[in-house]
Amino acid sequence: MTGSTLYALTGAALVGIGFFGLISAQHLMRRVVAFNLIGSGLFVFLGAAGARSGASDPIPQALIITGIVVALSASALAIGLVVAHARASRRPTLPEEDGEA
Amino acid sequence: MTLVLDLTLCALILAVALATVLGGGVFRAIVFFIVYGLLLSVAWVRLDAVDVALAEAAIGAGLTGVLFLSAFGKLARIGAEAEPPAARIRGFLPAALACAGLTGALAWAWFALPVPERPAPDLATALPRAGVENPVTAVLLNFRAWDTLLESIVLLAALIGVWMLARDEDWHDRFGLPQHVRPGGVMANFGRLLPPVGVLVGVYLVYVGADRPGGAFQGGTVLAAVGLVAALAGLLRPPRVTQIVWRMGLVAGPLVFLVAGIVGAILGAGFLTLPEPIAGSAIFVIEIALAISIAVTLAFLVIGPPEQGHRE
Amino acid sequence: MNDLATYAFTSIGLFFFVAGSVGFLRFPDVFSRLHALTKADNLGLGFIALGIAFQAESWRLVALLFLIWGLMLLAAGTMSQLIARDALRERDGR
Amino acid sequence: MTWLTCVAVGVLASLGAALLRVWHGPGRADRMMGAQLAGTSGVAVLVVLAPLEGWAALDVALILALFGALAAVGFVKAVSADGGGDPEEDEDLAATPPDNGVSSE
Repeated sequence: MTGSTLYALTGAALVGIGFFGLISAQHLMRRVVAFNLIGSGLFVFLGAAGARSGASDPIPQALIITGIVVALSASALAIGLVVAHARASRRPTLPEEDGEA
Repeated sequence: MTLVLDLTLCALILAVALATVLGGGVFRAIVFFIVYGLLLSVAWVRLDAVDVALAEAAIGAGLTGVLFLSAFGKLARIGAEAEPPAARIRGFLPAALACAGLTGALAWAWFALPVPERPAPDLATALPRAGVENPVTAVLLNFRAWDTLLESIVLLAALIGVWMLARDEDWHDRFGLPQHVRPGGVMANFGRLLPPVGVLVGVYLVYVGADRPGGAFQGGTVLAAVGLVAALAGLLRPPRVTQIVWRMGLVAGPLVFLVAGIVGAILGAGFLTLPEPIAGSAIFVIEIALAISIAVTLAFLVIGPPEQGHRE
Repeated sequence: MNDLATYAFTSIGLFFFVAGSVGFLRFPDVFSRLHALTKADNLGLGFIALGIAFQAESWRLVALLFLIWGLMLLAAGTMSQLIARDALRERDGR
Repeated sequence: MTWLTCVAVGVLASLGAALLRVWHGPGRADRMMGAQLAGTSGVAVLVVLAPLEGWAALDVALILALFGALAAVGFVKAVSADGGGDPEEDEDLAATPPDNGVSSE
């Protein structure tokens, strides 16, 4: 099953890329996007594990579907907080990073 | 040849993800993330997970784009959309190495862990008793009903969290920013043409969920996105927090789910276990209520808290 | 015979997709790039849908294929109008 | 049919090349068009793969096509002056002012 291995490695790489984005981004919107990349990378990894033995397994699929919807709702809450924070402080970054240059 | 296809798709997904993270500018990251969601729904079809692909398509193509872009617009209007001048963090290399290590650990886990027997033998024997043909729906609404019930409550919690960000003076207003379009213009006509087809597709997905790919989650997200189109095009004015009908829509899914669970307990099958004779019809009822709740909750989440009177 | 039609129409469709991408990359301004994107790509999608329709097992699938194409045309038309007006506004500094 | 897989690879490759425009921009409209192109290409790939993957892939393509313009609508709304406008309104000076929904109901 080279196909599912390929997708699993892609998922693993997506988690790494997303994690890097989470660390390196300062703008909070970009952090939310990077966080979503981590989540979907894990979904791809899990989905590839479900497809590993040929027949697709419904249990990971069911978990991923609920996961996708929860990820969207978490992003909506996070974005709401980012906008509220930016309106209050006029800055899209966290306070402790304002001094860094 | 299919391997070439998978390689191309995976390379494209990784390139788009890298562009999302490395490219400068918030807007570029958002657009690449939208592209990423579209590609991912193709990948789910390749992974033989059409149910997931349906949910990812409705969310990736419809809801996330509007969510991120409208937030970008709000940030731009207060001048907070630009990135701080310190584009690169100190310690770029350690961060990159740590993330490569994370990827390596996941890859190692993939090769090191034993390949389990799939689909699990327990599932194969239980499926005929589930009351539905689609195994994903059977897992979601019957075998792992606990997860799904709690998940629908998590959605409500997130929505309440978003509502708490509303200012007191906006609380009785309609959700989101005031929407207005040119009457008879392109956007208004798009908003009139799309909803009939969209509602049909959403209801169809909920209806066929028992036997074919589809179900409450996929249909609910499609209906939420259709509602969003209607609201953005000015066809439908968003409701208010205080309207009781919409609040009932929000809790209908979890409530019906709970009632079905208690009925299962009374009939002796155990809490949240659907007895075999009524499983099929119970799942159908739960699915309709859950689709309504998911559609209303996701649409409200994306359109945001009431801020009709908000002026920057 | 059906396979032959599929080969022919999907090739034409692929040609238009490649042409659309080249135009999108090479054309000098937003408005001409919009041309390449909406016209060439949606023509390409139409030919691909036509080619695949020869493989369909039922008329339901053929109808579905053309519903997909029709929706994509509606989307492209709406998108190009809105984006073009927005780009115009941005250019004029309004 | 191997040919259909080749067409899918071709469409994906042409999408990959076109994404260079999303990277370079320069304008926001250019980037947004790239997202639209990705939508059209995604639909095309799913349509091409449908005979190989089982026709359920068409349902996914249908949803992508249904919301093909939603991101663009969200974009022009978001960058309008008050976040809820329509780029066409500017040409129509007689357009009614935004209704805040305070008076009715």
